[in-house]
Amino acid sequence: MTETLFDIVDHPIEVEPLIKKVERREAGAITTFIGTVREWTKDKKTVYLEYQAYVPMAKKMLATIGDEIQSKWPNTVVAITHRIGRLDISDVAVVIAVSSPHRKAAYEANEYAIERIKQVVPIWKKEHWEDGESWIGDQLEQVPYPTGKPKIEE
Amino acid sequence: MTETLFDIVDHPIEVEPLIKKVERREAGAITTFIGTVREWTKDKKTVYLEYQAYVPMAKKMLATIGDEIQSKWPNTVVAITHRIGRLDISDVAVVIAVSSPHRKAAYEANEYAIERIKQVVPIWKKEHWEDGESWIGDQLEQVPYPTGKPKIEE
Amino acid sequence: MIKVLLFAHLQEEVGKHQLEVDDTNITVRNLKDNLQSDYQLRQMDQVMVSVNEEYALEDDVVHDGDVVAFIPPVSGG
Amino acid sequence: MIKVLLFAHLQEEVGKHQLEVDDTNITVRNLKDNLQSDYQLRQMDQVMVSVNEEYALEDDVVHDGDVVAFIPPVSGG
Repeated sequence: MTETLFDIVDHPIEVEPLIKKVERREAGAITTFIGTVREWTKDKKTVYLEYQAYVPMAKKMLATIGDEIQSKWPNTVVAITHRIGRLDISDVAVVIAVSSPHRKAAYEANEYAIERIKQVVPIWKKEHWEDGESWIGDQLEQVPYPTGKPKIEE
Repeated sequence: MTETLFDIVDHPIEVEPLIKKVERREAGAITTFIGTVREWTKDKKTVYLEYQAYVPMAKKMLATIGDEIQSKWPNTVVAITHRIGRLDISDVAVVIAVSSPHRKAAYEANEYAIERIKQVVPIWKKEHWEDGESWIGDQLEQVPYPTGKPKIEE
Repeated sequence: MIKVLLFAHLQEEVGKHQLEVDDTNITVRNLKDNLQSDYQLRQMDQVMVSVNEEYALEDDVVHDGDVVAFIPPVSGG
Repeated sequence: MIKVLLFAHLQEEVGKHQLEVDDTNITVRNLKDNLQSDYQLRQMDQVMVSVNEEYALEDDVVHDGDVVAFIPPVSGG
């Protein structure tokens, strides 16, 4: 494969190239998810975000999510690119593209991908508000991993 | 509104302009659905497709679907463009873009839109195979409308 | 006069994409029946009808100047 | 020697993004405990550990030359 389906980049992400990566004659449906920087979270106003990643492991984990999807939804193709560094409001943080012969799998696999990214991919977000800043750990609000590591499907 | 959110066109559809139509500072998630012409349906090989629409009514019905989505998933923005005319394999027939503060609504509203398009929007597809051609009526395989018209939510 | 629009296989079976009908104050049902018998069309049960770009019921009455469309099962997307 | 990578708030609390540890054949749990006491870190229960870019268990043993990363709850997407 000359192009990588799973990438971490430090520049703006374009959606069309990801669509191209998953396009094929068997596909009848392509779904994309575009995660953008939202200005307001409840009553807190975000000024900008900073994303950090453990890049080589993050790429591996994205590919692992791709493998999980392949086994759950056969005959799908997935591409994911996540951006790191400073992002302003409305900037694109992540794009997920899934192609499939039929639409149901394209929706389901896409949603699965974003849920898994938020669980297992070593990427961190620092929120910068007008009156402060903080690293965000989504999982602090969730069930801790009983085994000390997230469940990775083989 | 200077740009139209619901359109029927007879030229190739680009995805990025639809994303731009729904982008906004409140959005944290944008989903797109891209319906492409699939080569194989079961064991039948499609050579090309021809789409026909009752254009003014089709635009109205797309806008009606937009209204339905607004009432089911408040604070979403939806844009839909459907192409008509001759389409070859892998050509894009329809693009649906939905933005929302949170991802769940963006996925759900998007899937709702394509299901509704297949039920109520006056657009028809003629399949051209190597050995013949036929207008396709998806709904022939579905439950007929007991009231003689599809259910339109007010 | 009522303008009648035809699409997809109906257009091909009738050989026209548009008809003009002199009847007025006719129900959707009767208009459909007339079209079916005039052109010996296959079963029309699944064909919906719109009047002035809105889906109509079988009992709705069509008036002079209305635009009626016969809408076979749709297959967009 | 073990190379230890730090991210997010851990990087800021420790003041470095990378450490070198002389211990070898040490469990992930012990490595975590040492880091916590050496740098007086807040609770580490939620912090995961990877060894050579794979998530590791608390009882896994880290060897000379391994690359360990302390992974606070992730928040990508």
